[in-house]
Order: sequence, then structure tokens, then C-alpha cells
Amino acid sequence: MAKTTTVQKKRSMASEIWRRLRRDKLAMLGLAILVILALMAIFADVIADYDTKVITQNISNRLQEPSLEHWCGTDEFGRDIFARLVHGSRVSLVVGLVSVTISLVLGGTLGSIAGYYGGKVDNVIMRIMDIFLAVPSILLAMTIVAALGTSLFNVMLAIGISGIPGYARIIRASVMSIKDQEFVEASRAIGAKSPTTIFREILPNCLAPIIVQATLSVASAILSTASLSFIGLGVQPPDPEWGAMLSGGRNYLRDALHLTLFPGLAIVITILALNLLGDGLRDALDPRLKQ
Amino acid sequence: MKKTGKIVLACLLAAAMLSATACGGRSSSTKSSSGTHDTSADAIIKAGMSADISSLDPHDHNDVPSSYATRHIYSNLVRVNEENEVVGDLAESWEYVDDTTVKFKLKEGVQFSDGTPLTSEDVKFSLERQKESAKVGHLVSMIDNVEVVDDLNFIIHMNQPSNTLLTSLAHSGGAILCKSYTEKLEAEGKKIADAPMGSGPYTFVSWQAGSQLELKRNDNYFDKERAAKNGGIILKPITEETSRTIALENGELDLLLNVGTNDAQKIRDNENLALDEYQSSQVEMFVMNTQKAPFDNPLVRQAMNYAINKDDALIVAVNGEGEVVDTYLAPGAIGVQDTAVKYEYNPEKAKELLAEAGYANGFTFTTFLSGDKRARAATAIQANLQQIGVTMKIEQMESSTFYERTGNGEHDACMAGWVANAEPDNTYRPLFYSTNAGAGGNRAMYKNPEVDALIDDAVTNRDAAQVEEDYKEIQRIVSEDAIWTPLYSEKGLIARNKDLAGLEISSFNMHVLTGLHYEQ
Amino acid sequence: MYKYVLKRLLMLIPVILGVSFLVFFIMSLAPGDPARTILGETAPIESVMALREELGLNDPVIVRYVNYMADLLHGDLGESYKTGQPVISEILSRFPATLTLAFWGMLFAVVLSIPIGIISATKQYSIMDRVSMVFALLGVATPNFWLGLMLIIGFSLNLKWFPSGGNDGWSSLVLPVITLGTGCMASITRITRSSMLEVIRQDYIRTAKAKGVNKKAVIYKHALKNALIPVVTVVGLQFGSLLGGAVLTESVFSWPGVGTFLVNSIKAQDTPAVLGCVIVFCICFSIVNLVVDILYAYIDPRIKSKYK
Amino acid sequence: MEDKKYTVDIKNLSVRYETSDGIVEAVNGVDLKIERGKTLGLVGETGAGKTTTALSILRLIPNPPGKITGGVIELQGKNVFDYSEEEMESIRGDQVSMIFQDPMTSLNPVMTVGDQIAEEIQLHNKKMDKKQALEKAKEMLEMVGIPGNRAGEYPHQFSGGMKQRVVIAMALVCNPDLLIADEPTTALDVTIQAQVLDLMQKLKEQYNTSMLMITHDLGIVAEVCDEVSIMYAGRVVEHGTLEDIFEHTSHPYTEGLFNSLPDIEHREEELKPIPGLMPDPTNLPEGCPFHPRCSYCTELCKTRRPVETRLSDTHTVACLAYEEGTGVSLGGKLHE
Repeated sequence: MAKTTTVQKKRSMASEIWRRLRRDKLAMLGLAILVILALMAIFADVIADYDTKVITQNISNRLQEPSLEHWCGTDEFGRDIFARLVHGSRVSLVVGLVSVTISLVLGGTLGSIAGYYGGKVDNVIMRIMDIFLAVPSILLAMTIVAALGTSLFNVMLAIGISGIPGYARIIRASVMSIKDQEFVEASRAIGAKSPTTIFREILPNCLAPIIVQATLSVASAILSTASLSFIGLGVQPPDPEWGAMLSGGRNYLRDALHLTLFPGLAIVITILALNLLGDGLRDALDPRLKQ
Repeated sequence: MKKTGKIVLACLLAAAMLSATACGGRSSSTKSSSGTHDTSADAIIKAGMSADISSLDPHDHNDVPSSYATRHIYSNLVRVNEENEVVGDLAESWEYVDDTTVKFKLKEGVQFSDGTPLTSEDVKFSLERQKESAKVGHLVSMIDNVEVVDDLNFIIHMNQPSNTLLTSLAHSGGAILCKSYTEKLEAEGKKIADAPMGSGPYTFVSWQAGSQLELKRNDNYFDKERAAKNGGIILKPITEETSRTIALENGELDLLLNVGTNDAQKIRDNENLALDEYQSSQVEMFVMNTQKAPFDNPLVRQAMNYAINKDDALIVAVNGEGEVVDTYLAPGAIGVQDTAVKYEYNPEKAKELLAEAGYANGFTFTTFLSGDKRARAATAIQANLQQIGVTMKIEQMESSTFYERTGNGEHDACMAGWVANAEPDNTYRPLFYSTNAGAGGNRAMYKNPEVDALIDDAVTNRDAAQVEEDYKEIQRIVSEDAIWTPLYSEKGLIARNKDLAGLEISSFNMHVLTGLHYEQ
Repeated sequence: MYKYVLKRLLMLIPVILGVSFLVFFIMSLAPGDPARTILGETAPIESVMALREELGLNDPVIVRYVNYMADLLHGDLGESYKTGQPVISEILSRFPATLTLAFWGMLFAVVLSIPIGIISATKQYSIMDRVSMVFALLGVATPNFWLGLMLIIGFSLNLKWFPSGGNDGWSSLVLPVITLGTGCMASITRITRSSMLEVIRQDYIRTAKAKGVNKKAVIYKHALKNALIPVVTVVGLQFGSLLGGAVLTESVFSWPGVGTFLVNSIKAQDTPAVLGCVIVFCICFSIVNLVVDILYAYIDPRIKSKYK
Repeated sequence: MEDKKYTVDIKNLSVRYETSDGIVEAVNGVDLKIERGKTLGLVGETGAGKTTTALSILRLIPNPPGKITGGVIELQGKNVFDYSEEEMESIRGDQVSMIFQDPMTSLNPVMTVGDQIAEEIQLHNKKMDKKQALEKAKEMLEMVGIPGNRAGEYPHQFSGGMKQRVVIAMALVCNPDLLIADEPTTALDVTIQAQVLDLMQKLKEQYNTSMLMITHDLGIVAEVCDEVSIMYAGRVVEHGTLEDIFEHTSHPYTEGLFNSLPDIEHREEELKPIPGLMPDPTNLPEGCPFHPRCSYCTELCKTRRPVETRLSDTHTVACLAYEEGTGVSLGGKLHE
């Protein structure tokens, strides 16, 4: 008997995206790595106690090669590098998430206001954004950190601020494109005040580009933090941030390569994972691109 | 299968790339350019430095890298020889007419490299120009005026008696410029920093900022015995320690004026290279703020001296390349006296003193510091103090923030260091004089009128023996008060090709490069 | 066309004013006294005070900003606190080094990543596509300063093929260019690939095939020219991040460029020098964007006709 | 040897697309012949497999998803599938060329119109250099009613209609034996439509080209075509001359197509559109593919697949009503 239903069952949006994402093996690899990292960050204290393993140092076994006892060897203070990497993951993920939230919230609000009201407001905001964009983001972050001092929060603030233009532009573009569609007129017609219109109607619709941008900018935030620490303007000792560890090992390159190798690898793997997931999300959220 | 193949491929590629560099890292080869060298007197010697030159105008800089350049282009009235004594350079002789007037006689027939004869007018012009300089003017603040008697004789009148005159004239800021040349250049709106010309053993060839400075031998140099034994010098700033050492090993450089402490051993092991070690005038110390509890109590400060194991700090900070010190000045510094009280590493005694001072179960305080080397030393101290129940928090900050906050006395304690120059007063006064508390350099915020009197006497009293007594007394008082814990003095290290000879080493980094040449 | 170029250049003025205000304001917030930072620890307090006076640091921020802007309008970037030399000469003496590095870095990235992008687009899901995408991702993920260090160990330290630092001759250019180039290779490969995939699906490609144009010509003659348009934008944008990346690459290879000078100036709180560098970076960045837009017109006739 | 009567002869062609959502049976056994100089109309709703059939002639089916699973296409007596890729390239544009639906996107935006035509000329006659090719291109443009001096302009400087003329010029410049037109005028407005159709007709006669006109507009078929094939769900359900199809409509689907056309004379008559939608190509209905939407549908139609029965030497139909002993009747309304 011929099947009667000709129209496909309507799957909810989210499960559809998840189904498409699941088929992309590399994206799944990325997600798996990120889950491990998140677990490492959350249970860092369980894996290696902060005070005894990460901070205190014993000069006797400094610069030891990777061994069974110290999987990644020890640094110039004799501290276990693996323990520091684990706690470093907490620093990196926190920096990544907080700075992205700062950029998203500030950039998003500016972008949606500029997009929604258009005209002079839009022009002013966008010109300010151009000024921010004219300065390469690492330079902007460097000046902010040099000004406010090199605490972890300042680093997050600096990277967050330098990320604002990116979000402002994306959200402004999505808001502009969605603004003239009917359902926005409709909600305004029933007397909804503009801000609520913006948030309730428009933002959910530009979720796709935001998610992709957020994943990729967590990656660039971690990279910027590491870069700042590398030139001595980032996170200060004894906080175990990967970039600072890498910079610390710089002078021991020749006889203790593991001091720079493992933090570098940690950065590469995290950013690779974030990018794989970001690309996967981009394809899943925008089926037109995927063949 | 096709999909999983993708993942395997990705990991393989990443591993391959990393293993290429990783295994490369294991075998550090000792091959370097041993070959024969240009032993002629015209060989160009290439020297590596850790920092860039800031300016070629002797009155516009006060840093070591720039003075390597200006010292070899210009000459001074007097210089400090290898035995740290002040001897004549342009000056033939001098005598103290009274406490505030000194008569000088210049050597005959001295010319600038462009042939202009060097006269008292040039000396007067140079010293007056130095007085206006913000960077090195303070060195000659005691000179009131320079009276020119004739071409070769002049008299320096001082506004107050000061023993620091001669050592200040030996400072890089005391370089003698050619008056006519300088005025002509500045009339054309140019700066002498762009085209320096002096009476020193070398003449200026070229300078690409950040890349290299080139000097050529001055065949017209007045002092024949100290004339350059090489054709010229090239100074190359390479900030990255590893790259600088590799450049020496590859033969790109003949000499390293600054050596990374981690690479010292590598150079010793390399049979083509040689490592010269000398006592430097640098000292590193843990400074306690004597105005703030708990360090206002001398017993607590003494306890710190007993609790800190200076050897730990030495190994961690500079890989053991140096010596622990008890004196408040570096062993290589002029004016050092060994009358300081010795505090051996004795945690038990430290605990007793803490109990006596009422801190039986310890206390918590914060140490400010700037720079990785001091951060490493601080973490060593942090661990030592942990054993006697004292918790030390570390706050590392940018150098500018460090100077401001320690200048205002916000710190409980801080890590600091000092490089002494030829004049002892330039060390004792900023570090111990009460008016210099805070921003002046006295980070211990130490106010002791008796020490102030001794410092003032040492700079005015003409009797050298009494001056030495004054400095001995100061060392004893401050070390008894234990306002610091002196940690270590970093060994002076110079690396060179083993066949390179003739380097004249000075303990306060004023090395003379004229004698450098290859023997074979 | 010239009217458009002029307008774009005039648009630069507000950007420079905005940037200089932004950076000046941020730098003035910084604690500490530049005079002390420059003279160092051992300088006595009198000379620190004297330098403060000479540099005008005791005046209020607004006065200093107005003086600075007055000079700026005459094209004078003021003098560096640290060296006393005019900032413009400090930058110009270092600028060629950064420019060479940025130019070869970008060329290296473009010459490698565009073909990879094309091949991986035309042979989708093939091995080549996989390898190039993984290679691109590794490029993005590897921090360029770490890559620089690894290259130094591998090629300079052990194999002795290239010097490990400094700027003398070709051989010292190779490692820094590879370090700088890989950073932006990834995004160029990615944009080339997605743009090619987009263009290949267009109708005019099918028309070309229907005309009997052979496989190669369809890709390189018809598809590539259309696909280049978004690629050119990304290359323009990448140049901005390249200047930022140069800062790190220069510090690893002791490359005497504006990047190292800027990092040292920021640490020494040498405000005029920092401002000078940032302004020069902005000008380069805007000029590059302008060149990109002009390139647009040559690649895409639809835009050129708008300006006629 | 088959006589050279037919420019193209398609026998039992079937094509499928393997996509992630399932196998799409686009074409299931299509037979199609076009005599030299004649025009065949290929009519059907979107998704009936018209374009796929056309693309198969030029072997332009994109083959990660698409796959030709059977049948033969003979051009000048030789099966297209036996040609090598190089040979195929020399045929495309020379012996067979194609016009696509949307003129706005059919021309390369970054190449001048003249160059795009000249490129084809040079491809198919090697001895001609660029200048000569450009001259010929200008001539061709004049023939399609576009001033020759506009050869140096870019596609975006032409209107929709003008662009379609350029496409036509490009298709006919090497005077192919077969011209395939995939809904050439759908994207144009009515007045321009008529001009383009007249132009195609004129050029066809002048070069004695046979044409395959793909459309869903029966008006165009009536005006331009000599014979018509009605396609439904990847199969030809009725084929015949204009007169067979318009006067003696036999297949219920064809009848449904006519009923859904407004008729000028009987304005008040109510339109009778065909109920339902095109079947889902990934699981085609059993038996006669049209049965779910056929008003004469019987139980037999749901199970037995109709075979092509010949009504006259030019008219064939695939419906059980015309097969012996099926007991299916169309209530006398259609020609039985």
C-alpha cells in the first residue's frame, strides 16, 4: 500500500541542527575535546591540589623531563607542569567565556541599537566601531592592560573590549535584515515598546551567526591571552596561564623543551577543538552551505 | 571508513609536525664556526647585547647599552682603570686648590676625529651642556662654573665640597663634545645624536635602530697605547636570550656582552667558546618597609634574614650563576665594606625571634615585584617563609606600577636590585638617605639621622680614610637594623670565541672593547 | 574614481583623531611615572623630577592632549620620551623591516592558501580537501609565537639552516615569514574554499560547461575570477591582524620592526611613541582597505561602473 | 545504420540522485526522438525530470549526487555515454547547445558579453584568432537584435530580455544541430517573451536546427512546437503532434493540465486544478504514478504500471484505460 503521508514530519529546529552536527565527525571531535577540557577545568582541584602541586615549588627536582611521576615534566621551579596545565585550562576557559560575554553583551547591545534605529545613531556607533577596528585588537588589548594593570580581570576586560566591534557588526547586520520583515512590524503594531521588540523578536533570529562567532572568538580570546602573557603584559605568576607558562619556558628552549612544548600543545588543541566545533556549527546552522 | 580516516589523518599530521621539532630539540649539537679568524688588526668585531641603544647623545641617555657606544666615540677628562682607580684620560693632571676649586691641565696635541684640536673651551661647553640634561645633569650639579685659563688649563669651581666630582667626570655623561661641531650641527637644526663625533678610539659609521651600530677605528686617537687593536666594532641588540646565544654559537657574533644565565653552562661546554666571569656591581635584595607593621619591628626583620635561604633564590633566579651576599653592596662595587652583620640560614632561630616579637603563629604580608627574575627569587622566598608559618603573597606588576606604588610606600615588602657605578655616594645616598625614602630609591623607607650624617660626611670629607670609616659604619648600622635581606650578586658573564683576546672588563659594565683582536 | 579615493583618505582624519584620543586617554590612566620607568631604578629622584619637567608630564592630561593634538595637526608626532628622538624618525627607521615582514608574510600566505582553497573546493571530500582543511585549522590554532620558537629550535638551532634572529639578509627572513604567514593562511584558505564552492554552483558555470569549456578553464577562468572578490576582502582584513601578529613574531625573532618598538614603548609608557605607532598602523590599515576596495573594481565590473 | 532522420534519439533513459535524504528517481525510462529541423515540446510540472533529461543529453548531470542508471542517448547515431570527456567538450556548444531559464544569472558577470561569445567560437574552431572571433560575435549579436558595439559591455548593463538574447546568440553561434531550451522565457515578462520566441523560431528555420523546448506553459507549446511529450514523475505519459495533444487529449493528466488553464471564451467556467502535489520522488507511488491524483483512478491503477500504447503513428499514451481487458474507462470524456 503506498505510503500516505507525503510531507516530512516537522522536526524541531534544535534536534535538526543536532542531527546534522552529529554527522560531522570533525565537529564531534572538537566537541569531545572541549567536554574533556571543561571537565578538567571543573575538577582541577581534584586532579591536582592547587597549593601543593601548582604553587609550591621544590628546587631539587626542577626542569625534570616528562616521566611517569610528572607526565609533562617539571618547570624551572620544580612544579608539576601537568598540574599547572590542568589549572591553566580553568584560567583559559574562564578568560575565553568572560571576555566573549563582555564582547557579546556590549557589542550586541550597540549593534542592535545601531541596527534597529539606523540613521544618525547607527552612523555614530558604527564610526566608533571603525575606530576600534582600525587598531589591531592585540594592540588595543596591550594598551588597556598596560593602563589598568596586569590582573586576570583586566586581561579579560581588555580582550572583551577589543572583541566588541566584531559582535556589533554581526548583530547589526542580522537586526537590519530582520527588522523590515513583517513579524517585527506586527509586534510593534500591537504596541510593544522598541527595546522589547528588539530583544524578543529579533535577537532569537540572529542566533545562528552569534553562536558561530562566539565559538570562534572564545578561541581567539584564549590565543590573545596567551599572546599578552608572552610579551609580559598578560596574566602574572604564579597564576598558571598557558601563555605565561610558555613565555616562562622561553629561555629554557634548548635543554628543557617540554616547558614550552606542552603549554603550546594545550593551546593548539583547545583552539583546534573550538574551530572544529565552530565550523561544524556554521555548516549545521546554515544548511545552504553544506552540500 | 572514509569519515574515521579523516580523524586519523588529522592526528597523524599534527604529530608529524611536532615530532620534527621535538626530536630536533633533543640533540643540541656543539658544532660551531671554529675555523680560523681574521687575525689582522683590521678585523671587525661583532658584539651582541641584550637591549637596544636608546640614544647616541651622551647627555641624552643614562643606560649601559648606549654607553657602550658613546664611551667608544667620545673620551672623558678622567677614566676608571681595571683596578677601579680614577686615572687621567684627556686630563694630564689635576689638583685640589681648596675644597671647592680644582685646577686641571689637559694633555698636549689632542684632536677630535675630524682634526679639530680639543681645548678647555670644549670642556667648558660640554660640562655646561651636561648640567642642563635631565638624564645626567644631576652628576655635575656640584659644579658652579668652569673657568678657562688657556687652551690647556681650566679651573672647576664647585658650589659645595663633594668627593663625587672625579667619579662623575668618569661617567658616560662626562663625555667631552666638540663645541664648534656641535653648535654648527644644532644651528642647522640637526642633532648630534644622529652624527656623533668625538675624540674617542672609534668614529661613528651607521646606526639602524633595533638592528646594529657600526663603529670604525679612529687612526687619529691621541692615546697610542690604548688605540684600537681592531678595525671596528659592530654592536647588535638581540633581546631573545636563546637567539643571542645561538648567534654566538653559529659564529654570527664574536662576543656576547650579556649572557643568559641558563646558557652559561652550555657555553662552558662548547670547546669553541670561552666564558669570562667577573664580580659585578649588581646586588639583589628583599626589602622590608620599616614604616609598616610587622616590619617596623627589627626582630621580625632579623627573623626574615634567618628564615631566607639565599642559595635557593640564587639557583632559581639565575641558575646559580652568582654568589650569595651578606653586604648591602655588591662585592664588585667600589666602596663596599665587609662590616655587615652575617645572618646564616637558621629557620629555628627565625621562629624564636618571631615568637619573641609576638608573632609566634606567623603573619601574612604581600611582596611587590616586577620582572621574571625577581618573581623566581620571590617564589623561592615564599617557600622558605612558609616553613616558619609566614605566608607571603606575591603581586607582580609592570615596572611603572611597581615604582609608583613602592614610591608611595604602599608595599609591605618588595624585591629590588641595585647596580652601583664608580661613585659610592650614588649608591649609599639613594638607598639609605631618609629624604630619599620611597621614590628616591630608599624602598625600606629607612629614616636614621645617624646614617644621614655619615653619608653627608663621606661626600664632603677630603680624608679618604675617614670616608672609608663612614661607609664601614653605615654598613654595620643598616645590617644590624636588618632593613633588607641581601640575597645574591649575579656574576658578570661575558661569552666570546675562545681565540678572541684583549677584552678589558669593568665590574660596573663599562667594558672597553678597543683591545679586542683574534690571536689565531 | 579619484573623488572616491580622496573621500576615503579624508575619512581617515576622524579615525586618526578618534584613535589618538582613545589611546591617549587609556595611556593617561596608566599608573606610574614614565620618567622613572625610563631612567630606571638607580636614577636619583632629582633627575626623575628634571625629566618629568622636561617632558611636560606635570601638566594636566587635557593640556598635554591639546599640545599633542596641536603638533599632530602639523604632522609632528612629537618626541619619544625614552630616546628624545622625533617619533616619526624612530618609526620610519624601523618601518621598512615590518613592511618587508608583513609583505612577504602575506605573499607566503596568499600564494599557498589560494591554490589549496581552490583544489579543496574542486575536489571536495577528497583526501586533498581533508589535508588542506586540517592544515588550515592547524594554522589558526597554532599561536604564532610558539610556532616561531619551534621553528628556531628545529631549523636554526639544530639544522643551522637559518639564523635565529636579527635582520641581515634573506636567510633571516625565512623563519619569521613562515611564522607570520601561517597565521592568516587558515582564514584565506577557508574563505577561498567556501567562496569557490558558492561560485561553482552558479548558473553561469553551468553555461560555461554547456559551451564546451574544458574542466580547467571553467575553474581557473570563469570560477576563480568571481570567487576572488570575497577573498580579496579577507586578505585586506587579514593585513590588520598581520600587523598585530608582527608584534609577536618580531619579539620572538628580535626583528627590528615597529612591533618590538611598540611593545617596548608600551612597557616604558612612552605615550608619544605608542601613539605614533598606533596612528601609523591605522594609516597602513586604512590604506590597505582602500587598495582592497580599488582592487574590487578591477575584479568586479559591476562596482567599477558605479564610480565612472 | 539508423537513418539520419533523428538529431537525437533517447531510449529508456533513467537517472537518479543519491542525496542524504534518500534516492531521488528523477527520470524512469524516458523515450524521446527529435527529427532534424523539428521542435519537440517537453511539458510537465516542476520536478517531473524535464531538466534532468535535457542535462543528460549534454552529460552535465553533477555526479556526486546524480547517476545515469540506464538507457541510451544517440546523437548523430553515436551513444553519448561512449564519448570521452574531451570529445564531449567538443560536442557541447558545437553539436548541441543549451539555453537556461534565468538569464540574470546565466552570463559570467565579470566577462564582457563579446568575450563570452568569442570564447565559444574559438573553442570550436581552433584556427580563428581572438580578433576574428570577436568580429563573428558582433555579427551574432546583431542577428539577435543587439547593436554590435555593445560587445564590450558587461552582463549587468543589459536588461533581462537582452541578456536572454545574448544567451541565444551564444548558443547558436556555432550553429548546433540541436538546441535545448530550458524554460527560456519563464523569467521574462510577456511582451519580451513573444520577441524572444519569434527570434528563436527565425534562427531555427534559418539554421535548420532541431529544438527541445522545455516548458510548463502550454501557450508556448502551441505556438512553437511541432510535437509534444507530456512528462509526469520522470516518465513520458503522452506523446504526439500538436494536433494529437490539443485535439485528442488522451491522458487524464494532460486533460488536467488543460483544465487548469483559464479559457478566454468561457470566463465564468470554474477552473479545475489537479488536486494534490507532485509525488515525493524518493518513494514514488506503486502502479501508475498519477493514480493518487487521477479522478478516474481504479483499484487496478494502484497496482499495475501502464505501458505505452500507440493510438496512431504519431500519438502514444501510457494509461491503463487504453490497454485491453483492464476494464478501466475514462467515462467517454476522452478519446478512447
